[in-house]
Amino acid sequence: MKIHQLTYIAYCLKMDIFFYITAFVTLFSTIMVITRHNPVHALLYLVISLLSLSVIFFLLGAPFVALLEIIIYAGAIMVLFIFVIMLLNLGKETAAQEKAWLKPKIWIGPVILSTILLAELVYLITMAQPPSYTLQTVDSKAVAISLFGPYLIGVELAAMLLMAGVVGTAHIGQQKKTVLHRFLKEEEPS
Amino acid sequence: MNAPISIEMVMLLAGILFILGIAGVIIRKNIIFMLLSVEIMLNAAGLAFVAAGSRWAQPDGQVMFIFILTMAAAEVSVGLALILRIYHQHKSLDIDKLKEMKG
Amino acid sequence: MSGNDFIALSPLLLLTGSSVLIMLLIALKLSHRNIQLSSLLLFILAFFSLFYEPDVSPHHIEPLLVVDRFAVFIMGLIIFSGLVVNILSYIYFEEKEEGPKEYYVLLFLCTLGACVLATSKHFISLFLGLEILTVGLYALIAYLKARHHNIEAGIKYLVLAAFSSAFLLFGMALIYLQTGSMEFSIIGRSLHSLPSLPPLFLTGLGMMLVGVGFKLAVVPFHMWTADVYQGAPTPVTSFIATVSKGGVIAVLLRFFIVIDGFRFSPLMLMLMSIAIASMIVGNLLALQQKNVKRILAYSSIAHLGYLLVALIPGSVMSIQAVSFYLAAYFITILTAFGIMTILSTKENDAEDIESYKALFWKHPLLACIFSAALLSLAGIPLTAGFVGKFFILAASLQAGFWMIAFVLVIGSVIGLYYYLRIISKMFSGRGGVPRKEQRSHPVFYLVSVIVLSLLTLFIIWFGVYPSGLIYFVDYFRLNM
Amino acid sequence: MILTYLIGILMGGGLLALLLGQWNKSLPKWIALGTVSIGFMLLVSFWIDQSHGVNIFLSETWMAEYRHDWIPAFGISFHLALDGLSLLLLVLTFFLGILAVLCSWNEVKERVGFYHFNLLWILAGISGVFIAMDLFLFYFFWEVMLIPMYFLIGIWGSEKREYAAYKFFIFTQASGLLMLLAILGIYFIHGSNTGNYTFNYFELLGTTISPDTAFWLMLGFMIAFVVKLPLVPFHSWLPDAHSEAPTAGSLILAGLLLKTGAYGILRFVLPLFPEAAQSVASWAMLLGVIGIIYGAILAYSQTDLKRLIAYTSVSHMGFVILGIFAFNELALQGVIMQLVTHAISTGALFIMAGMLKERLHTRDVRLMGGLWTQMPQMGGTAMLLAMASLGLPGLGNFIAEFLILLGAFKANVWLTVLATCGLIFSAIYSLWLIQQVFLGPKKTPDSVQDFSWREIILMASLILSIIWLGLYPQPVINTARPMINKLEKLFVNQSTNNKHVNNLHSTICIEHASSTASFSNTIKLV
Amino acid sequence: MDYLLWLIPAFPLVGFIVLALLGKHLSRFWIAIIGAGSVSLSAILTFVIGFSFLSSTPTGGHYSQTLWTWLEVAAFNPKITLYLDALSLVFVFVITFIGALIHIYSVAFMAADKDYARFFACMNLFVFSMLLLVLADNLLLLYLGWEGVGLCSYLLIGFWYENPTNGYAARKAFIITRLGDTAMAIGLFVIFYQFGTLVIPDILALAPSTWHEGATIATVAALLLLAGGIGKSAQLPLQTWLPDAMAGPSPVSALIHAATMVTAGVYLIARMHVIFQLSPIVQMIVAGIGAATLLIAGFSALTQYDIKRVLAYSTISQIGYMFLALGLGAWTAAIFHFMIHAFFKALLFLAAGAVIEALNHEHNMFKMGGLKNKLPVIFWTFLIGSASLAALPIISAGFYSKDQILWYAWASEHGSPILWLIALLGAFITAAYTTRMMVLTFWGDAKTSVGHYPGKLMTIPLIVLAFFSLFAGFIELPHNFGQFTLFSNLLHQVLPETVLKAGIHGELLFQLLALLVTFGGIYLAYIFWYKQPQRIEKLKRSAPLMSLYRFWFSGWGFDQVYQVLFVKPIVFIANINKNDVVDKLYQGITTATVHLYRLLSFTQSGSLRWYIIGLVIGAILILSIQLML
Repeated sequence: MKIHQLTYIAYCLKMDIFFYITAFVTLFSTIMVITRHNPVHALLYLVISLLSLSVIFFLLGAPFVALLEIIIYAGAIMVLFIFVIMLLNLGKETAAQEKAWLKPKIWIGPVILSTILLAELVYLITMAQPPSYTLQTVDSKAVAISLFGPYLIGVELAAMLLMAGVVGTAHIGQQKKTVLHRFLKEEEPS
Repeated sequence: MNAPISIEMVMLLAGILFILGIAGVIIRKNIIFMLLSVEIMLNAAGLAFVAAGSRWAQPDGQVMFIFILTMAAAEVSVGLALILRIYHQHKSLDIDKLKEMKG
Repeated sequence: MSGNDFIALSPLLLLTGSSVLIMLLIALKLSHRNIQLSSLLLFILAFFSLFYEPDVSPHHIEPLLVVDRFAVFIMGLIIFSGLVVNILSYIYFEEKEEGPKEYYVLLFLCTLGACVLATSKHFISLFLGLEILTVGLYALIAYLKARHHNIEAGIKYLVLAAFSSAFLLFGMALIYLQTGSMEFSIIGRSLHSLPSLPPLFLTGLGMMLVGVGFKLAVVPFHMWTADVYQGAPTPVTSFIATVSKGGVIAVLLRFFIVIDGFRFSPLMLMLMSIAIASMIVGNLLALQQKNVKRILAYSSIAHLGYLLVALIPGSVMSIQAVSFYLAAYFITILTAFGIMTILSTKENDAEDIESYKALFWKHPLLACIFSAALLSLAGIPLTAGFVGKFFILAASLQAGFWMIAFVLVIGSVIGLYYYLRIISKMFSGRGGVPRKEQRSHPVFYLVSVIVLSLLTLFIIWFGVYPSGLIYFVDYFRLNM
Repeated sequence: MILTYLIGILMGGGLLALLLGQWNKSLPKWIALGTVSIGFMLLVSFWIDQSHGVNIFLSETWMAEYRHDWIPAFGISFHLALDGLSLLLLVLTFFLGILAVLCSWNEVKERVGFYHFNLLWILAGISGVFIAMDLFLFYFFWEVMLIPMYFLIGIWGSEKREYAAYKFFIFTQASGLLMLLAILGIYFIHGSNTGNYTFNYFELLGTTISPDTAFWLMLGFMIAFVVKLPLVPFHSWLPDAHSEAPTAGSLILAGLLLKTGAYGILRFVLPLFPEAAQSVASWAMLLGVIGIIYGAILAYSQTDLKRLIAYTSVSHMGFVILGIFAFNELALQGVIMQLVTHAISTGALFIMAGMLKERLHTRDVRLMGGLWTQMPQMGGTAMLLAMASLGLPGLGNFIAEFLILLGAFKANVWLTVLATCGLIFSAIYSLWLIQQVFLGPKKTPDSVQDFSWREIILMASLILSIIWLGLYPQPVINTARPMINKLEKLFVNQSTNNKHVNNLHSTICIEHASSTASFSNTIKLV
Repeated sequence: MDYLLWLIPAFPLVGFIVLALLGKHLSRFWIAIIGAGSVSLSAILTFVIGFSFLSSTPTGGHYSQTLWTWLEVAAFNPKITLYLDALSLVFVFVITFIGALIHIYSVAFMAADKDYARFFACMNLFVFSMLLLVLADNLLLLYLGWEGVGLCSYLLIGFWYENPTNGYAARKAFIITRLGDTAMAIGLFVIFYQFGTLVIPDILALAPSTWHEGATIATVAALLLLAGGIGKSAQLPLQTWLPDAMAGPSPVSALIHAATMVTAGVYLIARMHVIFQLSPIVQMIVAGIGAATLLIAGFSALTQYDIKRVLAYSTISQIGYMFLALGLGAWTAAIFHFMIHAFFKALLFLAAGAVIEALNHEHNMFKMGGLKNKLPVIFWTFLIGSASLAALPIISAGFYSKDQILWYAWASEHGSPILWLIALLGAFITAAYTTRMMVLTFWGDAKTSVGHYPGKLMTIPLIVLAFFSLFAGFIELPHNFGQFTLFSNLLHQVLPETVLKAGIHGELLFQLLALLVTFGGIYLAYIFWYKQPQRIEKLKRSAPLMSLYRFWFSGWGFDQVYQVLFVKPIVFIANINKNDVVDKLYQGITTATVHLYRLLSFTQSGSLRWYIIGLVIGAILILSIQLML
């Protein structure tokens, strides 16, 4: 219900202006993400970026995805990052390291490259001129039907994907006290 | 329900986000930032999918987004595990120090 | 999903089930040997399940998958490679410090991913298959996590793979935006009426090529190859070199065939330049390389270039050529890495070229097997590689692509040099009599050697009398 | 069937030698000797049968044929056939094969089994090349002979063996691949013309190809053959390979491998692309002449005995090219004689170089000298071989070179004159070689043994062959004649409007005509 | 008798084979028997066949015997056919007879040599080849003999192979003659394509009907053949090898480099005279070459101090006379001079060899002297030979042969006063250097003691040859001496008569002039080198004369010129190109590839950032391709 209300409000408030504002926030916070020296700051900007993106998803008529964006991306994945940053106590050192690193001399090349790519991409996208159309909300029901209808196998495969992730993470994350051969260290079970 | 947002604008936004992600990957030194930037890129791709899906009024775009999300999660988890490993081995997350293999 | 669907999907299901089963077995704390043996059994099972595929007409499991003869062929190759890698892995991991059990789970998952790629006819299954394969590989590459090289290779692969996946996804999104569907056939149909490609589609395809190109390790997306090959444990390297490439090539071929992309000259121009660059750069990079794994990595760049050459004409013969070459390449590369695996010691993989010095005098059989594999890679007659290369040349000349064929020849000649370098290293030096080494795992050693000898026999058989394989390849051809 | 037996015997013998070599060191030699001798005897009796039973002079060109499907999907068959040219070269192959086994009798002490395996497989490959009548099969054998040769040089060669082996392999392989392209080209052209996709030589013979395409395809074939031959400037692999290879390797390289190039041109380039071959004839002849002189000059400056001999091969093979592209019976017969006699004489020189190396442990001629005193037999033999190499009449090489020059004179006067000057250079290097090694003051302090009985037999057989070929070459000429005649017929039509007639030649003709005219005038006046 | 023809060359061939194969197992006695015996048998057989030939001239004027068809390709079917006509008979006689004498002489002369068997083997092979050369019925077989004698000459010049100078001389001889041979081979090609055959009688029969006189092609063919003759016969400009060829044993010089091989050119031209007649220009050239050579070599002979070199230059000079005669169309005169020259020059060489051996291998004439009494037999025979060489009138055979040539130089239709003057001057010089050699060697004070006296085996051949040097001239007497023309009658079966200019008389006057000149030369030499040697010392003090002396001594600087023009450039090119410039090209390709490899592997820096940049660049490139299309 609430979602519908929100979109409605947005509609009333001249949707395109709303979109542009959100887009600006997204871009701004993304730029901040890639320019901040402190990882935590960057991460927070990323959360902002993700949140504003979820607003755009709303505007595009995809409320289910918008929520997933907040819950999983901004919620779960970012938390993972924060967790690692905290775990490794990456703070000032990293910030200093990044600060020393991020000089115009360093970033000018990549920026030029990115700009070229951007220009090409923009040109190619705008050149396309897709026909005008109407945005329609595709609600969670439709998504769910499609997920558990035709794309059921996909969901199962996604499960295997996650399993691969889990097994891999478990193996790599597993701590061992020694790197010696396990036969030689029989008394210390791994 | 009509929405006057131009699809081009959305795609442009996705494109710019994507490029920002690329720029982030290239210019950052810390591997965590690189991963973050990759997430931005994936997000941009997701945005593009959602936009395309809504352009055709199909759920497929969103379905794809969900799968992207899955993949991102799996990838981030393995990636972070690797980052921990690297930190243990090198006491640093400087990607430029990982140059043992070359030539 | 009907019963038929189940039968059609039985290899995939078996692979999925196997991974879960192995997990359970690990939980039961079975020994490495038992897990290895059971996984071997499961691989064999999966392989034989292919024989029960309904072989009449393509079986579509809408909208994601299709099981046709070509898919069966590619799956066969993939599962076979998984099987061989599985056999070879035992000694390798038994000697290493790491607990090898999860390895088998990941192996099954990666094989599954590749099989999904081989059967996919939809962007979603493509993406999922690719990611299952990739995510599994992250962990496999970094499997010996205490070693710096493994971890370095892992993170490099991870960042790059995610990066390229983003490209792939963005490209897919653009195509989806243009065509309104993610299924190959519908995309093809929507393009059917168009004389030239719409720019959005082309852009999308270009970005997809970046992603696919990365996976195939073709120039200019090749730079990770050598580092990852070197860093990964040798069995995993052989897995990357075969399974992950094979699956991607299969889906690429299917995609191009279904959308009939061969009509569009910009696309072909892109592929052609990639192929040419790959053949030349790959071979040149390997020229004076000292590390055998890196040599094979660079050579794989070139070989993927050759495969693209075969693919470009898009004719019946080119599909046959791709299949044939893939088969030959799989067998050959498995043999080569198999030797490397066998020769690896507890501390080091046998990757320095110096460690092959006088191998012929120490282990004549292994040296001969390795020579056969290298000669096959170089495309010398009497080996499968030669017939494969011949097939490719035939396919490309049939369509009149003289230029590319010529570059292929140049590339092969440069390639000869480094293959010969390894071979002459093996024959150089006047080592003493072969000494009997005490093998810690005689049975598995024997089995490995037998498997490699069999593979060598295949290499020579297909090189001398390729009719059987040609017939086979033709039978399992992708229908246009 | 005899054809498959021949190849089968060699391959089987090779495997047997490899396997039994594990147990016994001297067994492989005997197996190899037995195998090659059996093959040789089979072949010689076949030859005698042919020349007696069937009238070899005018009969059917093809004496034996065997055909079996191999890769039907491509129209590839296992197709062997034998005509006079092939027969001669096969006999040569087995003859030199026996000598190769004999001359490595004591030289090879390591990995005897593998050595003889390689030796026999090289011979098998070469035999295959000489009788394969399917282009794919031909290419297959073409490559098959390379790998064992590579091993032979790379394992049992001398100091720089690896470099030499690489160079040899890469040169031949690169050019071979270009030939493969050309083979595929003609395959598809023939296929699309007729709908019959086949690699069968006989069916491809009549393929109509547009001149431009034909030119490029012919170049593809040519490059493989002239590298093997070798023609300057593609010769640079040869000195290294020859000088680093073990004696038997050098013998086979010089005696047989080089011949495959010439064989290829005669068998494939000329019949498949007669017009295109005609169009490059003068250039090829020019290169041949350059090769004659360039090789000779290089030979003169060498200090490494085997390198010197190797460069003489370059020089002699220049004659082959010159003769082939003269397109007439005289020259072509000369070419075939040159193939046979060069194989024998240069092979003998290499064997001798090997013997010297065994005795003196060096190939540097500056360290030799005055060996005649200690080894008069070897000195005399060397003298005879040097004389053969410089084309002394009465020895086989003279017949070959004279016929080639005589034939080439008809095609191109000035080039032939230049080529004839090559005879002077060949005298210079041959005599220089003899002077450095056998004459002059004695430089080797330790006493060296003259020929042993095994070596006498080896050398005697070679020398007798050379003298036989010099005094009565008719059997060889007769055997090759049907094939040569067929080849010549291809070019008869073109020779009437031959544009390559040289100025002098035309003046000769005009003079001739006018002199006859004036002669008849005088008769009338009388 | 023609069926026995093959035996003439067969004897020496068998001798060669036996000696070559079994030489080291045979005793010296048997070697001598086989070596000298085989040639002697040939000589006897030659007498028998020659007698039968002379007594009843066979039909067609020749014997011929076909042994087998050498080879048969298309129209080219040379046969191994022996062909004996009057011309060949003269040569065969000279070869076998003088050959046998020299072999017998060698039995003693070479007795101390360690390579006894090899010497006789080579000599036998030489005789065989030479016989083949003159008996060949076709040019290819002739070429076989031609090259064969070259080989034997090489082998025998370098007989004492330990000394590198000998080897050098041998190679020089072979290679320079090979130059001519090559031209001759080309000549054979031309002839083959003109006549479709290489059979000599056929060619001679066809030539006049195929070519008109003065035809370019005839000139070309004749020139090429002439080049072959020049090389073999050591005529200008290829004469330089012969003086060096004296490095071989004296019997070799006598047989090969005086009597037989070097006159092969004369034989060739005489044999192919029809072709030369068809090209008057070439005939002029032949005469010119002969004239020039005889002078040049004569002056050089005047300055030598090595006795064998004097004889060598004199040989060149005398062959110059023969060429002159050939050029004049005086075919029989040339052949006559050949035969006489063979006798006296073989005699001189053998005698010189005996002297040298007697003086323990002393070659320098200025260190000889006073041998007149010590070695009487040698002295007298040498004197006879010298008289013949100097053409001492009436009593020496040389007078008759040379006088004929002098006369034809004036009187023949091709003759001219210049040629005559040159020939006369040549006669003067000949007399001078002969006398010089004579007086230096046999008169004056003994400077070296005699260490070795020649035995009977050596002196008997000398005496026989001396006999012939004295009396052989009587078979052909000048017009005013009774016109006894046994020799030219015989040869006119084969060779045409010399055409004289109309209205030429006064042969006697010319003979007297020649007589005067000869005595003048003898007197001059007698004064300078015997009576008043201080005069020559005085002359030597003048710088221009001294440099002229050196110039002559070095054989008119030909060697030096060739060294600079041909030898050095070729050796230089060969040496700088020792490592094959073409190979550098391929090395260049290799190096370029390796550099490319370095460049590319530089991109494999191991830096993840760089890899990503690579990926991005790839993407940019791909999108750019699309933008462009």
